[in-house]
Amino acid sequence: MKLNLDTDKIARCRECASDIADEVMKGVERVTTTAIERTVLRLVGVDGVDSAGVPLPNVLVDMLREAGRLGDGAACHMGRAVAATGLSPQAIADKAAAGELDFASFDDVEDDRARAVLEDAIEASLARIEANAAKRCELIEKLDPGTEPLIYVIVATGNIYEDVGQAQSAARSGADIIAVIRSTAQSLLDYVPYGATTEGFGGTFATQENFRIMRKALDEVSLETGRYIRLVNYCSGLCMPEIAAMGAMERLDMMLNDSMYGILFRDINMKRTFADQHFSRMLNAYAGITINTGEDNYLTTSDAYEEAHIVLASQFINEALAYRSGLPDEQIGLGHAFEIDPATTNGFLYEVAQAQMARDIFPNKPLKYMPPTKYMTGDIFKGYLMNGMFNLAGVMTGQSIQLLGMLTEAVHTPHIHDRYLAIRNAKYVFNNARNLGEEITFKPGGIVESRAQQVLNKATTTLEQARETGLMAAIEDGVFAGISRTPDGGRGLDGVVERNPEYWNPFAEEIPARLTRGGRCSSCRK
Amino acid sequence: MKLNLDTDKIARCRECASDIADEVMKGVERVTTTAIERTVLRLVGVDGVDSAGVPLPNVLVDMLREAGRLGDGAACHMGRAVAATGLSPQAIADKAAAGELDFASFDDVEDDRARAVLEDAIEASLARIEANAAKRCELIEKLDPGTEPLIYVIVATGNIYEDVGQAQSAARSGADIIAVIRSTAQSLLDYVPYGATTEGFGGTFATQENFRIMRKALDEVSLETGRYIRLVNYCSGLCMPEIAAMGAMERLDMMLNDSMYGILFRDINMKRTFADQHFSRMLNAYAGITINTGEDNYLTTSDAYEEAHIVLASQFINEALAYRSGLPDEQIGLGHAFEIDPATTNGFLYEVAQAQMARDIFPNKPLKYMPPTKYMTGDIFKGYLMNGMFNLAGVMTGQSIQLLGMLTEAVHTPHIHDRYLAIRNAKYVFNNARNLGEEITFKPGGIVESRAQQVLNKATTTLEQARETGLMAAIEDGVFAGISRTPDGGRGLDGVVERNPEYWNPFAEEIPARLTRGGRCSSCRK
Amino acid sequence: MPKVDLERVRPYGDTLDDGKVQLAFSLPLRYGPEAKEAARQLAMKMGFEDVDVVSAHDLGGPFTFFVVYGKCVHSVDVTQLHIPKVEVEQMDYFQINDFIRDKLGRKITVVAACTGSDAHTVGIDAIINMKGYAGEYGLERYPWFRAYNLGAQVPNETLVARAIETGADAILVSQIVTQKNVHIANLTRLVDLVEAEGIRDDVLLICGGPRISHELALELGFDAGFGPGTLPSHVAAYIAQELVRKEHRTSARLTEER
Amino acid sequence: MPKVDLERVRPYGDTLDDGKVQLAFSLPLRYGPEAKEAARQLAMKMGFEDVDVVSAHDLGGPFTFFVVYGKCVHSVDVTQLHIPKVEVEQMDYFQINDFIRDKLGRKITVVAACTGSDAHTVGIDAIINMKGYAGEYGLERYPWFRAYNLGAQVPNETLVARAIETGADAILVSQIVTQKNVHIANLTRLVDLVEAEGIRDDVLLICGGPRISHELALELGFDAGFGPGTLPSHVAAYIAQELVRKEHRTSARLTEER
Ligand code: B12
Ligand code: B12
Ligand SMILES: Cc1ncc(COP(=O)(O)O)c(C=O)c1O
Ligand SMILES: Cc1ncc(COP(=O)(O)O)c(C=O)c1O
Repeated sequence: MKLNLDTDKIARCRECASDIADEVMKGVERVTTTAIERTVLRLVGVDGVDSAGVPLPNVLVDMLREAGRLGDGAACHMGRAVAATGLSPQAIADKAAAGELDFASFDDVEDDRARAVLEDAIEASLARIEANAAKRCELIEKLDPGTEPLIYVIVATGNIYEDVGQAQSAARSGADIIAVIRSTAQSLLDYVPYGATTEGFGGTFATQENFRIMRKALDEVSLETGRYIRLVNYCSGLCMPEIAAMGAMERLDMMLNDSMYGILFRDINMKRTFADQHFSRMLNAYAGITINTGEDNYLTTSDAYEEAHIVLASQFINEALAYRSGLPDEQIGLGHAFEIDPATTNGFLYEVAQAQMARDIFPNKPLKYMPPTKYMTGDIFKGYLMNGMFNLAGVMTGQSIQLLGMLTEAVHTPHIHDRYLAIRNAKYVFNNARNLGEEITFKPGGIVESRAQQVLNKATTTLEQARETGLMAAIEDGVFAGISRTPDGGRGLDGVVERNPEYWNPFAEEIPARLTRGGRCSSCRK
Repeated sequence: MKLNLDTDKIARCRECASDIADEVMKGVERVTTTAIERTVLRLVGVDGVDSAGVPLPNVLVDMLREAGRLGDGAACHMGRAVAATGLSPQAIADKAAAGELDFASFDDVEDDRARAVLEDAIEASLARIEANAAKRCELIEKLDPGTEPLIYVIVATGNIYEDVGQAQSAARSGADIIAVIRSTAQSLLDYVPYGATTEGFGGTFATQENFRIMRKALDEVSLETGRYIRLVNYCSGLCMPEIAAMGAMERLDMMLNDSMYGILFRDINMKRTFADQHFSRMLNAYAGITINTGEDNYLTTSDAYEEAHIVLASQFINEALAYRSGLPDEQIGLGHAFEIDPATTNGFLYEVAQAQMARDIFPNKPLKYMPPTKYMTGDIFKGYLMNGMFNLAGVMTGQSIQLLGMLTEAVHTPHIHDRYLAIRNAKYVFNNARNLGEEITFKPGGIVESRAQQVLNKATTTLEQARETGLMAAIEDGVFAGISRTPDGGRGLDGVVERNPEYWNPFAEEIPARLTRGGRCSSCRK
Repeated sequence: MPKVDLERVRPYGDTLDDGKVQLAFSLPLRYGPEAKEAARQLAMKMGFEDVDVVSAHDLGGPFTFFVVYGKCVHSVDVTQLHIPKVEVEQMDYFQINDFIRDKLGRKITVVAACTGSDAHTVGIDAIINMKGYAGEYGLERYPWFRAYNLGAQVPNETLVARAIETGADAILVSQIVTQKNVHIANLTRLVDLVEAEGIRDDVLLICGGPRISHELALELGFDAGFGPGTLPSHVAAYIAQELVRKEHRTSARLTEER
Repeated sequence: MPKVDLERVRPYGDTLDDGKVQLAFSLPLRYGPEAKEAARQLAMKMGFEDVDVVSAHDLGGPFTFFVVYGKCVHSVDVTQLHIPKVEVEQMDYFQINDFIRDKLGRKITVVAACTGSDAHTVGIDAIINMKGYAGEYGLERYPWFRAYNLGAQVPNETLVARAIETGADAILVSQIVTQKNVHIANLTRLVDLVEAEGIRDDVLLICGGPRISHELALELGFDAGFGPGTLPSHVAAYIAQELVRKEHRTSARLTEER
């Protein structure tokens, strides 16, 4: 530990977060959601859209929900239908969408049979996910895995084909990780768009076909450059678990996935979010996908110096909840950000304190460090320098994943050379100050140490209070980013459904079991 | 001391440099130069040009040299002429230039009289210089003296009136120090151009009128901004002491003035240089002008990593020679630079080692830190960042004078906004990492410490060898920047004249005496 | 320095009228001398002389990035500039409230939102929320304002409905995301909607955001537009003064009609 | 990605043909809305649409600095580009020496200098000095070259005199300082001098420096020009090959004349 932090305080934070997570899990285990059930359908093989362009998983789940049957789990009804008709899940979906099939007519199929007939589909799906994880391991082993901090850049043209060109260019310039940013409104869509898309705003729609196109392009450029280029998307919003499933099927490597982001920043109902979050993380865990949590968002909305402890508190909560989905340390990419007003005297020292503190408290986690955005202006030169200071803080404090800042942050989504310049910036600073972190120690009781202690103290208080009130009440109280949300407010509450006693989600049963058996290759989890 | 340097080694270096300087001084004390004598004439009141545009000090000194009379000192002959004619020195110069006066005709004036009649002129000149120094003190005391590292930028339009606009803009943006860069060939001119000039290349001619114009402009903006803005020029080349005198008369605050720069980088004869250097530094000392030595130049020609010890060796020599001219610590701005190839792994650590070493070894000197120039390219964005890393090293290691790098270093002399951007860069980094230096310690035996030790060791060896051979031989051996110069080679040797036994230089006599009496106000020497 | 000719103002590097400009752009061409020459020619087409491609970078694949310097031959006649500015006399929090009390004699109602798919609330919050921005209070804090902040990703329809419901004097819209000009489309739709609802004359339509200028706002059919750096008091003063002006116009017309 | 139309290549930001370009420049105008509008108008004159003045900075006094983005309407036809390139087949140190021995059969003499008031020797040293540059030996090291490096601030007269004295095959001039185009004036004077001395046909005239291009060199009357990143072998190969070509031409002419 480089900072002389109070280990008792750290333990206390973990304890609180653990209790908070247990409390959240009680709620999660009582319900399912439309998104979870759509995910189950996708995983047993349902894909495509109906004649109106509505994805079939939506069509089916809406049918079941309207019929008051969703509390059994979609798998249950799909199993019965398969058993009764002998058709494939996809064929059943097609028929149902065409109005040629009524799930009510299969109610007499026995549960055991309904489950048994889906076994192959379930196994195939899990095998595909495992194969992807294994393939990733293989490629990382064969190619260069990259040196930390890994260089992470975003592409966001809105057009998947332009994205490909930009992503390949970035990879050739030295990027290790490519995130395809989503179009502005997608998180509020209660379905996943279908097919290759070319019309997004501020980002490109997350669709399974787009995932496939980009994965292929990055595999190509991985072989060309001899480095495994990781692909990232956003596992958040009203379709959080579906995106997790799509990512698992198309070998994405990382997913933005936070336990509270949707609640706070997208006004998505908290019950919905907690349930979706839990199941999506299971899938991420199983697929060997590293999650990236979204603590940076607290700092773009509130003041980064004042709210630093909220970042830490949230990291503890994200950690506790991630463990409950079976995510190992190496897949929990806790987020934080370099967002203190650049006019702050000794602001750089405070940034270093925060980053080093995160490293000390979460030594085995692939910390994801987010760049300055809020105080970026049209002064691209100063912005470039701020990004350099951020890169310096990253390499000094041993961050794992460095999301590079763009000099044009305040102007537009990145142009092709903005990304190139950002990569040059990071490569220069990382190399030129490679071992600076090991070389220096901080003055005991100095500015850096004191700041970290102060933040830890405040986070402890926050977590203790949240344990007292429960997380939902804490959110309602506006503890996080000053935003207040109510348990029954926000979007997507109508998609939250009480589970029936006979509720069946084969994946939520099978994955945790396999994960604890250590079933999946884990040699290269990073 | 932040780096655990061997104090015996440091003492040994000082000892060697002191011996080296003593040896140099033996040569210096035997000669005078055309430049020194022109300076004396200027100081007793000779100014202006003849009908062909040749400065009168040149006209007179050339006359005396051709007549074989320069070894007496120009003051001697001027004194005789004044005594004999009752005219002012200026009137005598005018007459001599017009061919109406022959110095040979006053040979019978007695030395005592010759000296006595010049007393008023000498006193007036010294008083003017003292008044300037006092005025500087007064202004600094009244206004804000600035916070170290002081921000130093150059103007170099070639046109003194454009320079004024650029300098005032820079001051308003936060510059503390303005240097007016000289036109390319001026250092090789054996006279000082006259009047206001508008046609320089890569810089503006140093003339007394230009000094006056800029001083006035900076005084204006000092009052406007409430900060004392310092003015710098180049006291080097074939007119080194004349420029010192002009600077002293026009209240410049700093002068680039190095003991070996002209020899190595301008191929000026070494005897000439050492003599000129010594006298010019006396004037600087008396005028309260801080010299800036030119060790950065070793690194723009040779490799900055390999030749680091030459910088240190030269700093010791500059220090020893400066002391011999009566310069106090606070006026000895030793130079060094941030010029290691930015592609070097841990290059930033080596830069910090060098800068911290200089600070540790010369704790009371206003170190002048020069920016990256050699590895600057047309990539202005990377250049801007490199300048930021340089600024970080500067504030971290407590440098006194930070000459800001320009993002367009490889393209053109600074445009008005290049300078503005550079100042923003420095202000941001200095403030954002204000106390970083105090906050950290370097690992004992780590990269930074070891590097500093290695440089110190090599410098010790270099200085020991140079003491052995003498400095002239060392220069001939190419010890400094791999450039070899011979004692009788280079420009300006014809201006070196043996002193006669009755040689008289009233200023070289009076100034050291006054300096040791502590005659000059020194409250604000910085 | 020689005097600037205001009818022919040119870029300034280090000498009056030197025309020096820095450019940076990429071309969809593979790195090499051809790409460099293309960059040079392009700069010449823009009206640059002494074009200097000071750096060219291989972006990987068929893309090259350039940094270019040149001397611009164009100039601007600044004696002929027309700058649409929001017409407002600057007032502070207290002056504004007094002004509304004295001149209007009633509270002003505004509804505000970040509309469409845009979720960037920081800008509109800065103007509306109690805590305000850059040391100034937001409109919620003004005793003579009644402000409703509907938040992010609000459909235009919802916004207009709330305006009608509250009898709003002004609608304030924030648009931050501008990729593919989505803000233009969105703002235009709002104007259409307000007109369709027949309330155009009853409300002040105001938009804001980092890429919004007053000129653009006027073009789109808004009453005013506010760009980066806007303070709550700017907006409050404008609304108050404009409503008073409007009342004057209305009573003048009524008098005439009578 | 759609295919690039090589007859109409435009800048590329994130979408083919979006024309996106970044500009930065100052105007000699006091900071304020007028200056900003002037900047915008100027960019429009250069042929930019959707001009966005993303930042404006008060430089103190009557100067404002701008960062501007816009969409360039111009395009370049890259199928029609003509790029003057030094005609040379790349060879390494050994190949060059062998080539001279085999094809020319005598040592090549060159004199080199950084001329006029210019004291930047690093560039010419990189080409000439023993130790060379970027891992390559300089011409002094080549057994089949006899190279005289006269150093810095050499008057054109001295250089030409030394060329005559040594019977040089080539004169190499370095020019680094370019402010107010001092390099152009200086290089032009050298060409005049060489012609006046009547040795123009006897020597290759070669210049180099960071702002020198082959095209510029040809314009000024040189045989070749070398820019940034030049390696000693580039220059050596060119001189060797060009001298051989020259000999061929001469003997061909002589044969003809006979
Ligand atoms: C903070 C931020 C976020 C936060 C928003 C949090 C929140 N609750 O608002 C988070 C992290 C959630 C976010 C997300 C995204 N963002 Co964002 N974000 C920013 C950022 C960093 C700062 C914006 C900001 O808060 N500025 C501070 C405020 C005070 O300034 P302002 O908005 O200009 O407001 C002032 C004036 O304009 C004016 N004003 C503004 N509105 C109004 C309205 C009225 C009526 C009036 C009178 C005045 C007024 O007054 C304000 C005070 O002076 C900018 C980059 C930057 N540095 O500008 C990117 C930026 C705006 N985001 C961008 C994008 C693309 C996104 C995403 C779409 C990315 C993605 N695909 O996931 C998402 C999705 C958001 C969505 N659906 O809209 C782009 C937009 C690109 C473009 N030009 O189209 C930017 C420019 C970053 C980039 N370069 O890519 N973002
Ligand atoms: C090092 C340096 C110095 C050193 C020079 C040491 C020396 N012995 O050369 C010192 C510190 C002494 C110096 C001083 C000055 N410098 Co200076 N200097 C530089 C610097 C930092 C690097 C130049 C360099 O060495 N480049 C590396 C070499 C290898 O590259 P190159 O020269 O381009 O050479 C390559 C090619 O061009 C080509 N090439 C070059 N010549 C030739 C010749 C032939 C025949 C061929 C075939 C090829 C060839 O091959 C080389 C290898 O690839 C540049 C800024 C920069 N980063 O470029 C400023 C720079 C060149 N200097 C500049 C100026 C103004 C000066 C001064 C005039 C400032 C002043 N007023 O005091 C002084 C005076 C010097 C003078 N009288 O000329 C300006 C020139 C501005 C302009 N465009 O006009 C620059 C650009 C800095 C700036 N932005 O202000 N400088
Ligand atoms: C954790 C997390 N999820 C998702 C997103 C993307 O937001 P959305 O897709 O909801 O617009 C972000 C924002 O960058 C985030 O931090
Ligand atoms: C000490 C010193 N003197 C003088 C100069 C200026 O050189 P000159 O005036 O000789 O061209 C420099 C170079 O920057 C320098 O470092």
